[in-house]
Amino acid sequence: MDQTKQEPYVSYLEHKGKYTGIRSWIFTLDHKRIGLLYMYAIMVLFFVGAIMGLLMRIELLKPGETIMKPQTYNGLFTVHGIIMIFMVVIPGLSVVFGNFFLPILIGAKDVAFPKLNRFSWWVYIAGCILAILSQFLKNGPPDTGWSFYAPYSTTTGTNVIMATFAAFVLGFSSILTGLNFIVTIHQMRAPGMKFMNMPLFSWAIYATAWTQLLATPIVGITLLMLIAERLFGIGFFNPNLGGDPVLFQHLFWIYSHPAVYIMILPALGVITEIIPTFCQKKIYGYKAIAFSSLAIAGVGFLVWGHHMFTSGMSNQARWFFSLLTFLVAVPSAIKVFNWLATMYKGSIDLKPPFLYALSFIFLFTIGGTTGLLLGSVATNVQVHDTAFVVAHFHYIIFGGMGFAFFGAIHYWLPKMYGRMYNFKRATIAWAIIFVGFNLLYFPQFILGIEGVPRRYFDYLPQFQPLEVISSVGGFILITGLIMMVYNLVQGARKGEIAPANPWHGSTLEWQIPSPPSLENFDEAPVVKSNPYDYE
Amino acid sequence: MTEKATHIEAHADDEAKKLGMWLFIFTELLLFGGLFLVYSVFRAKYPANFHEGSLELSVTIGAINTIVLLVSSMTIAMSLTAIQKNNRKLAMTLISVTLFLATVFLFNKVFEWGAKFEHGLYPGSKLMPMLERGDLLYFSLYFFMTGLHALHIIVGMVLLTICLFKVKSGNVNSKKYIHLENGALYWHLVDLIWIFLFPLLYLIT
Amino acid sequence: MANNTTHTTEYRVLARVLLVLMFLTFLTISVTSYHLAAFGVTVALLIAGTKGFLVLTYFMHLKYESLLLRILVSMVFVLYAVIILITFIDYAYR
Amino acid sequence: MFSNASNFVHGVDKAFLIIGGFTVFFLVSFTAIMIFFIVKYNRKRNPKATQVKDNTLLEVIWTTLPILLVLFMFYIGWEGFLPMRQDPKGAMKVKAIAQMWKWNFEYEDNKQSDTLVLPINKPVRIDLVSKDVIHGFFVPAFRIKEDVVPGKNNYSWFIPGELGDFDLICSAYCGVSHSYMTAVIRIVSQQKYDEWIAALSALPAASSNPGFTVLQNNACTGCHSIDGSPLVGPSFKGLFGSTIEVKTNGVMRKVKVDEEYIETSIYDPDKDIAKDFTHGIMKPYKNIIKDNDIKLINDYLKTLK
Ligand code: HEA
Ligand code: HEA
Ligand code: HEC
Ligand code: CUA
Ligand SMILES: [Cu+2]
Repeated sequence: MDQTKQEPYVSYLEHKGKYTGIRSWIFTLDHKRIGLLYMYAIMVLFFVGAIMGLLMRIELLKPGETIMKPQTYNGLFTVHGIIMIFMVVIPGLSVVFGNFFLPILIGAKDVAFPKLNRFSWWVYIAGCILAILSQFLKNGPPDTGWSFYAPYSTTTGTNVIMATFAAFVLGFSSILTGLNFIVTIHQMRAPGMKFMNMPLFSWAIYATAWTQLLATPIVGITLLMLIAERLFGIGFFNPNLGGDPVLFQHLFWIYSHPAVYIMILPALGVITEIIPTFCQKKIYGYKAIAFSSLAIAGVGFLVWGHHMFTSGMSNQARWFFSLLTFLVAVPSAIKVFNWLATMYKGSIDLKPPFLYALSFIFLFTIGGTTGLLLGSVATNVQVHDTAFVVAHFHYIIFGGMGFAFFGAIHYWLPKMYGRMYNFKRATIAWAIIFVGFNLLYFPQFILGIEGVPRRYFDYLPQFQPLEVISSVGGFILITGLIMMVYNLVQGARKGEIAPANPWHGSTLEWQIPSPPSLENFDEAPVVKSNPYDYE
Repeated sequence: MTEKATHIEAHADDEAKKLGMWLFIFTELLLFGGLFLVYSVFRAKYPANFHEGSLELSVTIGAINTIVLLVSSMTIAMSLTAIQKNNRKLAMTLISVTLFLATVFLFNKVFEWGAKFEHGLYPGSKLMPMLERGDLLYFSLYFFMTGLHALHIIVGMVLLTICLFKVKSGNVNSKKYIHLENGALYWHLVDLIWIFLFPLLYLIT
Repeated sequence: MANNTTHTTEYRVLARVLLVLMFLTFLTISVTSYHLAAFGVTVALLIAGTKGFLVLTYFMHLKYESLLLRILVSMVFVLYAVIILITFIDYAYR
Repeated sequence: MFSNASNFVHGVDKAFLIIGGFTVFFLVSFTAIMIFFIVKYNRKRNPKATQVKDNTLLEVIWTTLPILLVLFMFYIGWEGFLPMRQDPKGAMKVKAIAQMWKWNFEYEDNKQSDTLVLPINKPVRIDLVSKDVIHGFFVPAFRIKEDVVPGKNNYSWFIPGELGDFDLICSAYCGVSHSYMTAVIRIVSQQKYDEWIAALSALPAASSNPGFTVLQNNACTGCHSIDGSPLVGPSFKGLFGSTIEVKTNGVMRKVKVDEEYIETSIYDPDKDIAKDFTHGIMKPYKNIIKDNDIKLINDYLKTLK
């Protein structure tokens, strides 16, 4: 580097490596390209899953058969659930923005194991292909619901083995990603970057990665047992052979409850990045937010039984799980309080990313506090397995993780592509999405309280008005989403050239050019003691 | 970059790889953890059947296999010591001994399973569903757990074989032995799991 | 984590550990052949736990690793124990 | 203000109101705060942010208060729930038998009915039995729900407090006709109940044909009617000896239904798929239904002209 011959700046998008064309992507080791690869895959899958959701809404427009047979409907919600949960939201933010920004935020050149990172992506794609194949093979799509409850899942004639195996493979990819991120955070921080001055998104990813690492193997082995049950009749979950179907539920939720925090923690992290930037103010309660991520991840391991309150667990277990479910809500509440405190006396700029952050808080509060209604045993008995649960998790997954995802794209797109999207169009799209979303899911809370079960192909005529509002909301929502995606794609391809730091952010990613170069930092980054220093 | 910097970087890389291996071991532990959970639930439900079931297994074979694995665990630990002391020959011998012991273990296992198969006792057989429920679950668990463990033995053998070649080619040497260290860690994990499998499956009172 | 000292475990330490492990194996077999019924499981698990501890500390060099790693390893075992315990809150009272 | 349909309505609805009240309170106040901040500290109005120092006391307060609050909510919920698991000793007993997509209620003396008729104001304990997969015993108006898990003795109990018909629905997903697995709970006066139960004959002389028993025991009748009405699968009425269209390996063909065809249809249903139906719905009964039971089924089907 002694010859000071100024070379022209080459971003990671233009960088010429060993391969060219599509192979320069599939065989890339660059964490940023891998992040984008995940994003494209997830976008496509999200679209497929969403169309399935919409088909269900059309079917529910009027009682009785509308456009499909019951079996088709059952296949639809199962595959909708599998795609959305295992392929879209569990990897979701962590593989897209975690991959792209985690190394940059901690001042590293790449993740700890780039080859392993690429391998995770391949495994992920393999899992997706398997899951999609399970749709089209001879026996028809799996029809068990995404929770694969035994003994139904051990007896139905559909492609359950293929689907569970796909979930197993996807879990493997998730484990490897989590492993990679933990090592990255421990070993790759820039000199001077202590744990306590990492940006909070990295903290969120850290907590998420531990959950991925420690919870996923349990569902892995459970799904293997389910497959063995189907192939050899080993009897673990089959009451006729002495097994115990409730044991399956325990094992499934030991993973799948922590999994919901795998989905939401990075989302909370993203919001924690967006809010200080658009208030130009130091984040309030850095430590409280960092530790509440760990607390959510930790306590989140101990509450799985709240999905099984009606399965005939012992009373002691119901007592325990309900109590802990309530306690796990507290760290989430702390985060919300700190966000509000950060806005206090800030200088608030209502740009699209911030609009998504605000609506996130609104929707997350609805989703989260209805979670409390579910966690209370008395009310759970009434609303368990009803549309109320469906509304709860769509609010918290789509309204939470989904809105955080959209916020993150709007926030980081100028860094990722070096271009800017159209603000006005983005704001209109946001408004349509917000309205459509609430129309789609809010009626389902009421339906649930009135006792309309979930996974129901048909319903009684008196519920039709609410179901229709819900379906109409679905169409409004998709209009807004298409507009948003169009705007983003246009922006990324031919938007105005964006400056390196369009929002005056203070974290490390804004101190390098957009888009970043292959090695992220051409000279060692300067680490501030507090990442959110706006003085 | 100066030579020193390269060295530090390579070293940090080794630390990362070791941490990575440990994290992977955590997932393996919890993978088996799920099975142990199932085991404890059914053992609590059918204690008598589990006892009877365990009488069908040969404690002698189990004990031999335990000893074999323990010794192999020591030899692979020693091979790491050897390479740290720059004694390549000894390291290679010790890895080979480990591989040999692993083969003995598998051979025993095949023998043990084979005996069960001959009696028509294997998952999916006609006999299994006719057993008492507790016995059926015991044998299902037995096959599932030891089968998964045997699979890990095989993976471990592949890893150690790779290490053997790396030692031979000098890729693993007294300065840079992280691959062998990780291979050894994996092998100890396999041993660790067996330490629990043995009393739980063979020695039920 | 910049813990650059790597420790070499001497052969004789490893050999001694193996001897203890063998002895413990022998012990658990002989203990369980007396029908201690209720205690059988506890004793077997205690012995297995000791053996596991030895393997972790000496064979897997945990004794010489950073404090962080030791904490992480114990955390995993604690987490697993807690999960089992909680599951049995259900099964023990059914 | 609460309905009186069962003794649990009060506890559950109270929990709903209290926890739901806090929910609404937080939602409204957070939204109000956010709007207030957006207006007050808008960049136009407040171009430069004022940095505020962290305040540990504040953090402690807003950790402790929510903890106390959630403990209170937990208590309310637990209080509303606990009675549901404490069935009184002398309660009248009925067995609810669930099997794929049908409820059956067994009273004392082996009397069966597909409507659950109960006297008002008398505690009743429902023992939940499943013959196949998990179903859910859910009566929205009574605020009760309990899963019907095969191989497990689960129960539910309540004291009905209002006359009339109530819906019983299956809440746990159980296959194709999950959404049609409903039944009626009819609450009547004690006197009417006594009359009704006296008139109920013991087990409707289960069609003496052994083939029919096989069909019933294997829950075939959940999908196949014997009276020609369409259910999930083709009706058995007039099936035997007729010529039907089936799809084999993707090709439509005509077959005459004989013993052999019935046998393959049961052991490998996806081999020949009847017109207008899809594969994968009926599971193969290989190893489940024995050879001589197949014979019994055939003999019975021959009688269904
Ligand atoms: C991203 C995913 C996600 C997240 C983060 C959560 C978060 C929570 N969930 Fe949810 N949940 C799901 C996804 C998620 N859930 C899914 C997918 C299902 C259905 C699975 C299926 O069966 O298919 C489900 C089902 C489910 C059930 C089982 C319902 C049933 O089937 O009977 C329960 C029961 O307790 C529950 C509770 C909670 C609670 C208490 C939280 C808490 O963590 C929420 C914490 C957040 C807040 C509390 C809001 C913010 C705080 C405030 C606004 C301050 C005020 C609050 C206080 C003072 C406490 N959820
Ligand atoms: C991430 C999770 C997620 C998301 C986003 C959605 C989105 C939607 N879901 Fe959901 N759903 C689940 C997870 C999710 N779902 C799960 C887990 C279940 C339970 C399954 C089970 O019971 O087993 C379920 C069940 C479920 C049911 C209940 C079925 C039943 O019980 O009977 C219904 C019914 O209305 C429904 C509808 C919808 C609709 C209309 C949408 C729509 O809102 C979708 C609208 C979204 C779009 C239209 C997006 C368009 C996308 C693009 C244009 C690409 C843009 C991408 C990027 C920019 C990255 N879903
Ligand atoms: C889950 C629902 C379901 C159950 C339970 C079920 N079936 Fe079926 N059955 C079907 C469907 C759907 C078809 C049509 C598709 C096909 O041919 O595979 C069918 C087809 C058949 C046929 C062929 C009829 C024809 O017209 O081709 C026979 C015979 C049959 N079933 C017998 C049985 C018997 C006997 C049992 C019980 C042991 C049983 N079924 C249980 C759903 C079911
Ligand atoms: Cu029976 Cu759903
Ligand atoms: Cu949960």
